[in-house]
This record gives sequence, structure tokens and C-alpha cells, in this order.
Amino acid sequence: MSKYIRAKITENTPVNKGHNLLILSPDDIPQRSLPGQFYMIGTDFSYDPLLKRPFSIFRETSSGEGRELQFLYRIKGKGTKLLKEMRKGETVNVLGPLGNGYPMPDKNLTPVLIAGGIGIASLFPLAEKLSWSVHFFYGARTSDELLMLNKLKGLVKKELIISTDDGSEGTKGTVIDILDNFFTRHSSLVTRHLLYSCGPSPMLEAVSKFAAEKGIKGYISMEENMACGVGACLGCTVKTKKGYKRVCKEGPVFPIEEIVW
Amino acid sequence: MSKYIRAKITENTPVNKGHNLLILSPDDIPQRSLPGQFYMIGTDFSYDPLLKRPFSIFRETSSGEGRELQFLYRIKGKGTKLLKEMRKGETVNVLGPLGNGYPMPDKNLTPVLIAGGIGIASLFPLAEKLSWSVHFFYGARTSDELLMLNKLKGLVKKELIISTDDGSEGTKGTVIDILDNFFTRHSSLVTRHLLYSCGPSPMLEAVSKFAAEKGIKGYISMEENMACGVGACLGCTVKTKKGYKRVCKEGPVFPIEEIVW
Amino acid sequence: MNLTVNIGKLKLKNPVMTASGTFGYGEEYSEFVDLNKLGAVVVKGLSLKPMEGNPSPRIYETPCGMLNAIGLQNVGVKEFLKTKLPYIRKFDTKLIVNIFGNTLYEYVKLSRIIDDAGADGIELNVSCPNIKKGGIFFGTDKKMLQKLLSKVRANVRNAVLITKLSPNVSYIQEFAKIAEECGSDAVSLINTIPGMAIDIKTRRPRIANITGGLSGPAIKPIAIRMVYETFRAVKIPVIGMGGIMNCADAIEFMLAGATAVAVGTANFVNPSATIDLINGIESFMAENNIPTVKELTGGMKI
Amino acid sequence: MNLTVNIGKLKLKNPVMTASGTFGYGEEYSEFVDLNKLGAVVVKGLSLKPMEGNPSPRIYETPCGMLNAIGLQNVGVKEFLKTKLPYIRKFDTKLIVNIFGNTLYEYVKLSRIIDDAGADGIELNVSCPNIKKGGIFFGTDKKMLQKLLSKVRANVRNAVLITKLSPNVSYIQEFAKIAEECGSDAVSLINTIPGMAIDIKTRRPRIANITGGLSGPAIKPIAIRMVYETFRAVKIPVIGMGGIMNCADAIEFMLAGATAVAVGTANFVNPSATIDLINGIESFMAENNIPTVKELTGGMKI
Ligand SMILES: Cc1cc2nc3c(=O)[nH]c(=O)nc-3n(C[C@H](O)[C@H](O)[C@H](O)COP(=O)(O)OP(=O)(O)OC[C@H]3O[C@@H](n4cnc5c(N)ncnc54)[C@H](O)[C@@H]3O)c2cc1C
Ligand SMILES: Cc1cc2nc3c(=O)[nH]c(=O)nc-3n(C[C@H](O)[C@H](O)[C@H](O)COP(=O)(O)OP(=O)(O)OC[C@H]3O[C@@H](n4cnc5c(N)ncnc54)[C@H](O)[C@@H]3O)c2cc1C
Ligand SMILES: Cc1cc2nc3c(=O)[nH]c(=O)nc-3n(C[C@H](O)[C@H](O)[C@H](O)COP(=O)(O)O)c2cc1C
Ligand SMILES: Cc1cc2nc3c(=O)[nH]c(=O)nc-3n(C[C@H](O)[C@H](O)[C@H](O)COP(=O)(O)O)c2cc1C
Ligand code: FES
Ligand code: FES
Repeated sequence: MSKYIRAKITENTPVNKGHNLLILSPDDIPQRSLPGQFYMIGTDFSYDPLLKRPFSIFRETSSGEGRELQFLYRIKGKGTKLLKEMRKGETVNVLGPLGNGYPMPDKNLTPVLIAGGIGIASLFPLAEKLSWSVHFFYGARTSDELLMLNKLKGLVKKELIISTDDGSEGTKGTVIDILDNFFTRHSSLVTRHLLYSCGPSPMLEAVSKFAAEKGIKGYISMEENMACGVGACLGCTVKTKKGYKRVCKEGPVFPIEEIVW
Repeated sequence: MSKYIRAKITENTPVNKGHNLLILSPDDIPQRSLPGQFYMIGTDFSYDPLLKRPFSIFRETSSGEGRELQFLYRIKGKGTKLLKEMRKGETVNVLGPLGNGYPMPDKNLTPVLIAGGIGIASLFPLAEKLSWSVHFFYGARTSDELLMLNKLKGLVKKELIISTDDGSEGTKGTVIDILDNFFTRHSSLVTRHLLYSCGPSPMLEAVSKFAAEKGIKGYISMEENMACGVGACLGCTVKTKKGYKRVCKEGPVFPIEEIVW
Repeated sequence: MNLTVNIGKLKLKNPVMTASGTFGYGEEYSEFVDLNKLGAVVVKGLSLKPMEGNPSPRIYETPCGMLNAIGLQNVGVKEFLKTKLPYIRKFDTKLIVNIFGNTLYEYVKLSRIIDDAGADGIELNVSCPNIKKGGIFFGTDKKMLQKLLSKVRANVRNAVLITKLSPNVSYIQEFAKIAEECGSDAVSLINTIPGMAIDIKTRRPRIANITGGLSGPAIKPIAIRMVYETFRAVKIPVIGMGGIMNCADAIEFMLAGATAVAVGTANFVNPSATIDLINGIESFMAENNIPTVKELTGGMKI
Repeated sequence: MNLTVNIGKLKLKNPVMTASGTFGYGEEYSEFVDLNKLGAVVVKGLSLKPMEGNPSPRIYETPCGMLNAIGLQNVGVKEFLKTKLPYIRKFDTKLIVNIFGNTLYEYVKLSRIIDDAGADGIELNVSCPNIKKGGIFFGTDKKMLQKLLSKVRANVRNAVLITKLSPNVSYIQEFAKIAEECGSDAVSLINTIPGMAIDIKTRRPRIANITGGLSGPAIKPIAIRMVYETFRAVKIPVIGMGGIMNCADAIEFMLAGATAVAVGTANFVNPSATIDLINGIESFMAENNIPTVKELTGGMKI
């Protein structure tokens, strides 16, 4: 059951230049969410921006009687600029949890999480859940844009490999480069891995292509403009081998081989 | 010269339940305003609300190097609800000073200021300027809605007569009732007075009718929906004996006998 | 207090319906809305065969509005009758099926099937801006519309017949009159207004279909005007929609001449918008001593 | 960097003009805008005789837009030639006079006077929604438009002739084609879209005239679509307007097919909007290595 509720802001603070951490304590307690699920968040000052914006659940924590929902967001356009201006104590409207979330890996497979940019928000709770076993690849344009690195370092027990486009932290290059390198090192075990990826569309496409070439299975979390978030408007579809599917309902997580690029 | 400038909010606090005092320190110093002039104030979060809102200059004060602009506003609809949410340190856009302002009275005439509701904002600076000589009538629906009473009491050296619709402060009734009473008391000197009035439209109409009957001259400050504030859109016209005139340019202050009701 | 309104022979428990395409098949919002409380549920546009719809991106937000070009993706009538219709029938609300075809023949055949299946109402979508054939072409050509409506009318026996008009004309009342003359029981308006947006960075259209239909508060003043023009021109009831966000908007539409109203884009903003509207109308009536909601219709004073 | 554009034989120093009725006679904004910097100033709609306009309220804000029904209040051509024209002539910018009449004869006579007075351009307003006769009736009737334009064309020798199209039609490109065939040097679009709003407390229309014209960001997607449709249908330049608030909007219009753009409602929101636009376009060109602004026109990629 997802719910439409009001939530008080308990924190809305920058984690670096272009990103904020938003912590909400909802008036009414929604269902516990799964890693990879998301919420639609909106303000009601005015009709511009009009629609709610989708944000992955970054963390769910308990506090006192209630539960807190945490989101990590990139300040991008109109909606997130306005959200950034909201202060502690003010309320937002949230709808969720929505979507399917990441399926759990089979016992015999090693999960490889591949985050690009703000994709970290979606994969972080999965890493938390699977921390004993995951490899984590995390790419961004520059070191400034890497979020929650310390938390990740504490969390990921296997390899945590960072890349930046400009080489300001970790390997210089894209996550695809490090992915290639990694599987070259683990070439005999390639198909014993299961990919989970979330990030900008070109990255996801590259990851999919890579996975197809190597014959690795996995899941990717897709993004599309959304209006309703509940499967009613058919606005957020992506092309899959089985026809158009709704990111908000059948997704946002899809088997990697299902998406038609 | 009016200017279009950004101004930092130095204060935006409730003076009672439905009214706020807004104090701005503009980046650039506008021309000193006259009592009865106004500014257009807007925010630039979004396009809803779209247009700036007109507010009378309530006070102009000097502070440090700069000058501060003070406004007294009633929280009414979309625009003022949003304005109320703005905090100290944030900026708004202001355009002004605009309009004509109240003409000064001839030496031999006694000014009688008649404020209804938020009309006080416009007449207050006039009272300040003419304090030695003015009678001040101030009406509101209830005592809660009377603003700046203490300041007024200190200011007005002649009669300060309050009325409320519900009798919760001052005389019970409308300002017209007390006006009538006043001029009955001063019946021999009626035409030695000059009226200045600002308030809701039905009140202004009643004041005008009263003035016409008694043969008293005076000025009223009109309100109309505004878009540009500078005389370009022709949106804010009122019907006068000399045709439509723009409230923002030929007004907001008009000779009392000029308006066609 | 009496909230009931009549659309032809159909009696709705209140004037609040959902706008086609914004409420799925009812199911999608059943977590947030007690469907039993709605005046009627109007479902997503239906065609004879399933349609896969347009490529992505299909929607884009614009100032106080949104563009959509879903391309009428739908499950087709067969699947609809099998799963969707029985679902809504479990609720105590009226079911209105929005239909469209590529040809006159398709419209006729489909409306007959839906009529036979026992829907309470059929809303003919002759105004969808996002499909190449049919749709808006019937809705902007008077002769075509006349032909279509006469044929459909002759084939619909039980369901109430509603014609959904295109706002993309100079004088919408002329089309409403045709609908009335051809025996439509009501007209509904407005459908979305064709619009477009371009990403200046990539230089590509924001909607894959290039153009999409504009909905939301941005179009409300246009919709109110068209409802008013239509109300003055025809005697059949007008179902008003276009940017209704709250009960004040709904009342504004009724004062302009709407007998009932439909909530579209607002569902996305607030999934319980329909219920809030019904409660709001009720409070408004109580506060203003309005015993029956019908009094609001056309109640604007000039 | 080259910002010049051509509207017929008229060369503008940059593509930014003011939209008629939103910039008065230039004077009103001269405190905020250096008129010398503008591509052109288009003045308030002018008629042969002074017009007093509509009663108040004349304007009302709507979501991301505004309604206006000024009723074409203006000083009349005599006063215009005496005081307004000489004022603008002091500045190094092009002067385009927006005119309208109640009859064909009035249009012809007025355009001749303005042509003789040496205006750089004449914009024929055949699309004002707020006057009872003339205006929009010419703009939504193809035969009338044809007749009007042919007559006016024959009488205008020096000024560039621009036809301002009504958005209140199903296919605006058909009207643009008529304008082209009849010898218009350019078309400008869109004018405001007829709309309405009602105060639910008083039950009275928010605009005394009942209906008004909708402008502002709300209508931008509709305007962009119409510019695109028109651009593909005609060879003469398109002057785009409707909700342009900033330089990104202006560039969006150009990518859709506009050669020049006009700033309307935005002037009210930001009195120096026109200047901000010009500076913004220049920066955009610099950042994106676009040597000449003309390259943007119709530059959308499909
Ligand atoms: C399932 C899902 C989960 C997401 N999780 C996060 C997250 O945890 N943190 C985060 O920072 N971002 C996340 N995003 C992206 C986020 O929704 C967009 O950055 C945000 O909507 C931008 O809104 P805006 O108004 O600031 O930008 P604008 O560009 O002004 O938005 C204009 C319109 O485009 C849509 N839009 C723009 N970018 C995107 C995008 N990348 N994906 C979907 N719609 C978009 C907006 O919703 C809006 O309708 C997620 C997106 C999806 C679909
Ligand atoms: C010259 C002048 C001076 C004013 N001075 C003050 C002042 O000092 N303090 C104060 O509280 N109010 C003042 N007002 C009224 C104030 O402008 C309105 O209350 C305000 O615009 C309401 O905006 P809103 O968005 O909150 O209300 P809404 O009702 O949501 O506004 C909708 C639209 O109507 C217009 N509008 C609504 N009410 C009025 C009104 N009474 N007058 C003009 N336009 C209106 C708004 O500008 C807006 O365009 C003044 C008005 C004028 C014309
Ligand atoms: C995403 C979306 C899908 C729509 N699909 C349909 C449809 O299938 N059939 C139809 O007649 N109208 C459709 N419409 C139009 C709406 O029913 C309604 O007429 C329009 O959106 C105006 O109302 P609103 O502004 O309240 O949304 C759709 C609108 C939207 C936003
Ligand atoms: C207050 C106002 C007055 C207008 N007067 C005229 C006019 O006299 N002649 C005309 O052709 N257009 C007139 N218009 C239309 C504008 O020129 C322009 O076409 C329209 O407002 C759309 O642009 P915008 O959304 O940028 O305002 C007027 C618009 C407004 C808002
Ligand atoms: S956002 Fe509406 S169906 Fe997914
Ligand atoms: S507000 Fe534009 S002329 Fe007065």
C-alpha cells in the first residue's frame, strides 16, 4: 500500500555544492519501502511547478515514535530548486512508496552495484542491505560530485571502486572502463555476478551493452518524466522487449536485457 | 525616477493575525517616495503568482548607509500568502516609487484622513508628515484588525477617532457614521476641511457621496488590479469625469469629485 | 443537501467525475480514492484493438500545465471487457467509457460493443490531438462530426452518449450544437490543447511525438470560456474540465454552465483530488445555503 | 557575433521586439529600458479615432498567465502622430505600429496614414479578442482576411506589412498562407487566447467585459506549436510571441521557427525583460559558438 501523506521536513541540508539531503517525518506512517523504490514529492505553494518529482528512497530510519524518510537529491531544475528553499518545519506532500524495487540476488551470485551520479541514492539502500557481499562501482564527473563516500567505505566489504571523468578521485574514466577492468580480472567468474545499476541514461545503455556482450544478468533502474507515479497516466513508459512498460509501476527496476535502447 | 531593483528582506513579521510588516533594504537606492505612492513587489520563485503586487509605501527610514522601505500588508490571496513565507535575508523585486501620491493641503484647510482597513498603510505616512494638523478617522471590521494604533496615537495631535463594525474598539459603526458625527459637530467649518481617504471601494464610494453632499473637497486613493504599474498596459483604469484614467500613473490618488462610481 | 446531477437519463450521486486518461481504469487510484464516492469514473480512451502508444518522452511539465502525447495506449476492448470493466462494476459508481477510432466504422462498432456490455455512458473522443487519424479530425470538421455522431447515435441504445469536444476550433459552440442536433445526451469539454516544447540544449522536442496536448491550470481560463459559450448555445448538459484543481475551480466551471465536472491533471498532483472536490463542494453549499448543486449551473451574474 | 535579422526589407539590430499593448508607446518603459537597444518597438494597437476602452476590471491574473480586456483603448492616430511617433523617432530603433479597424475601410485608411508617416512597419491586428467588431472576425474568417489583406497591401508602399494572426483557429498555418499569398512581409503570432474567470463569491466575471485574452507563460506551449506549424507552411518570416519570459524561451521560439520574437506580459513582470533577453541571447550564442542568430531559426532537430 502506498499512501499520500504530508510530511514535515526535519532536515534539508547541502551535502555538497549541488546536492541536498532531505529528511522527512511523515504525519502518517507509510509502508516500509524496498531498496529501489521511490516517492513522489511535491510542495503546494503554487501550480508552478505543478507535478510532484520522483526521488528514490535513500534511507529509512526510525526516530522516536515515527519513521523518517531520507532522500538525496541533485538540484537540477525548477522543482528541486524550490525544494532546496524549503526549511525545517515546513511540510511537503509525499506519495509512496512506489514502484517495484530491486529483486534480491540468488545466494550463488555476487552483486555488483554500479552507480552513476545521483544513482547512488537508489543503490545505497541496496548496498546497505547486501553489504557483506557487494562490489560497488561509483562514477561521477568530478570528486566534488561523489556523495556519501565515507558511509559507502564503511559499508562495502568487497571492492569499492571509484571513477571520475576528470580523474579528480579514483580512476580517471567512466564506470564502464572500471567495469571492463574488473571483469577482466574476474574473467572466469563473469556469469557468477549480478549487476545492479542506476545512473544517467547513457551510462545505463553502456552497462546494458556491456552486460549483453559478457552474458551477465542484472537489473537497471530507469528514469522517465513522471506525472502520476501510480500507473494511471501512462506517461513514464520505456520500450521493453515486451512492449511499453511503465517505469513507475512495472519499474523503475527492469531486468537489464529487457530494455530496448 | 522609479527604479526596478532587488531588495533584501530585513524583516517580515506579523503585526497581528492577518497582517505583516515588511521591511526591505534595496540594493540600489530609489528616489524618496511621497505619501500615497506605492511599489510593485514580486518574488521570482516561479510564474505562479506571475505579476507583482502593488503596496503603498508605509514608511521610509534611514539605516546605516542605505534606506529602508516599509510596507504593511494584509494577507489576502496567492501573492501575499507567498510573500508571508519569505524570510529575512531573502530577496524580492521591487519597482517604484510609482504613482502620484497625496497633494499637500492648502495652509488654510484642515486635513481629515479617513482610513478603512489596510488603507492605513497609505495614509500613515501622510499623517506622519502632517501630524500637527490632522484629524484621523480609522475604521476596521474588528479591533483585531486595527493596525499601528499606538503609533497613530502618538502621531495625531488632533482628533483620532476609531470605529469598528462590531464595536470591539471605538465607536460601533462605519467610518461614515463617525464622519457624519464629526462634521455635525464642526458644521460651521465643513468646507475648511480637506478629506484624504484610502480603504475598501464601498467605503470610498460612501466617502465620495458624503463629500459631494457636504461640498467638501478632498482626495481618495483608488485600487485596481494592476499588471505593469507604469502606465503601459492600461489595465488599471478607473472611470473619471474626464474618461478612463490609470490608477498607477494618474493615480492612485484622485480628486474626490473626479471619480465616476 | 442534494448533490445529484443528471446527464441525460443518467443520475450521478454528485457532479464529480474523472477525466479520461488521467485515472487509468479506476484501479490505479483505488488505494487513494474510495471509488464508491465518485459521481462517475471515466476510463482511459479505448480502441477496438490494443494500441501500444507513442515513444518516450510522452509527458513534459510546462508553466502551470503539462504536455502529454500518450498516443492513446490502451488494452483494447477485448481485454477491457474481460478485466477492467468487471473491476469497476464492483463499485457503486457510474462507468463512462471514453472511446475513439481511426474510422467511422470503428467508432460505431466500438460504441455498440460498449453499449451492449452495459456501460452507463460512452464518451466519444473526437478531439484527441495525439493520434494521426481519427481523433481531432472528426472534432474540427463539422460535416465529419455530423456523420459520425448520427451513425453512432443510431447504434447506442442504453448508454448515455457524450461527445467530447476539441478546443482547437474558433467557435466550440457550433460543434456543441451539432452534437446536440445529432442526439448526443451531453457534451464534455475541453480536451487538451495542442502544444509543444523544445529543449534548447539538445534542440529536440521535449515530447517524442513533437506535439502534445496541454492540460492543467494553465488552460483553465480557456476552458471556462468555452464552457460558458457552449452552455449558452445548447440545452444538453455540459461536462466541464480543464485545469480543475480544487473545489473553487469546480464551482467556477458550474457557474459558467457545467452540470458536472471532470478532474484530470489534478489527480497527478493530488491523488485524492476528486474526494477533496466532493467534500469541498458540499462545504461550499452548506456555507452558502445552497440546497441543491444544480443551482450552481450557469449561475454567473452579468 | 551577428544578432541582426530581417523582416522583409527591414533590418533589425537584434530579434527582440516588444509585443503590442504591453509596452505602451515606448515612453512608459523608457526609465527602465534603453530603447536604442531594442530590435523594434511595437506600439499599442491604434485606431483612426481615439477609443476609450472597456470598463474595469480589465485584467486578472490566472495560473501562470493573465487575462486582459483593455478594449483597445488608444489615443487615436491624430494624437499618435503628434506626440507618440516623434517621441520614439528620437531613438535608434525600428517603429512598428499595430493597427486595427472596425471595417475594412478603416484598416486601409489607417495603414495608409501610418505608411505615409514613415513607420518602419505596420502590424495588422486581425486577432484582438476584446472588441466586438473587426479584430478577431477578420482573423478567423479566411475570405475576410484575404479581402482585407489584399486591400491593405495595395495601399502600403514603404512600411513592412506584418499580419498578426489569431490563435483561435484550428489550423493557424492556413491563415499564415493567406497572409503570405496576399503579400504580407511577415506574420506575427500569437495574439492572446480568449479566456474567462469567475469570482465564485460574487458570481461575477473577473473581467468586466466577461471574456479577456489570455497571455503569459501559460500559453507558451500553444504558441510554440503554432510558430512551428506556421514556419513549416510559409516562407515569410515568423515573429513569435506568447509567454516569452527569458532568453531560453526566446531561443525556444526561434528553434521552432521564429525569426524575431516579441516580449509581452514579461515586461510587466520584469520591466527590463527585453534587455535581459538581448543580453541572454548574446551569451547563449557565445557559449554555443553560434556566429549568427539567424542560424537558430527553425533549428529544432527531429
Ligand atoms: C524513479 C526515479 C527515481 C529518482 N530518484 C532520484 C533521486 O533519488 N535523487 C535525485 O536527485 N533525482 C532522482 N530522480 C530524478 C529526479 O526526479 C529529477 O532530477 C527531478 O524530477 C528534476 O526535477 P526539476 O524540476 O528539478 O528539473 P526540471 O528539469 O525542471 O524538471 C522538468 C520536468 O522533467 C522531469 N525530469 C527532469 N529530469 C528528470 C529525470 N532525470 N528523471 C525523471 N524526470 C525528470 C521532472 O520531473 C519535471 O517533470 C529520480 C527519477 C526517477 C524517475
Ligand atoms: C495602489 C495600491 C496600493 C495598495 N497598497 C496596499 C498596502 O499597502 N497593503 C496591502 O495589504 N494591500 C495594498 N493594496 C492591495 C494589494 O495590492 C492586494 O491586496 C494584493 O495585490 C493582493 O494580492 P494577492 O495575490 O494576495 O490576492 P489575490 O486576490 O490572489 O490577487 C489576485 C489578483 O488580484 C489583484 N488584487 C487583489 N486584490 C486587489 C486589490 N485590493 N487591489 C489591487 N489589486 C488587487 C492582485 O494584484 C492579483 O493580480 C494596494 C493596492 C493598490 C492598487
Ligand atoms: C495523460 C493524459 C491522458 C489523457 N488521455 C485522454 C484520453 O485517452 N481520452 C480523452 O478523451 N482525453 C484524454 N485526456 C484529456 C483529459 O481527459 C482532459 O480532457 C484534459 O486533460 C483537460 O483536463 P485537465 O486540465 O483537468 O487535465 C488525457 C489527458 C492527460 C493529461
Ligand atoms: C495588456 C495587453 C494588451 C494588449 N494589447 C494588444 C494590442 O493592442 N494589439 C495587439 O495586437 N495585441 C495586443 N496584446 C497581445 C500581445 O501583443 C501578445 O500578442 C500577447 O500578449 C502574447 O504575448 P505574451 O504572452 O508575451 O504577453 C495585448 C496583450 C496584453 C497582455
Ligand atoms: S507516471 Fe503515470 S504511469 Fe507512470
Ligand atoms: S497597471 Fe498597467 S497601466 Fe496601470
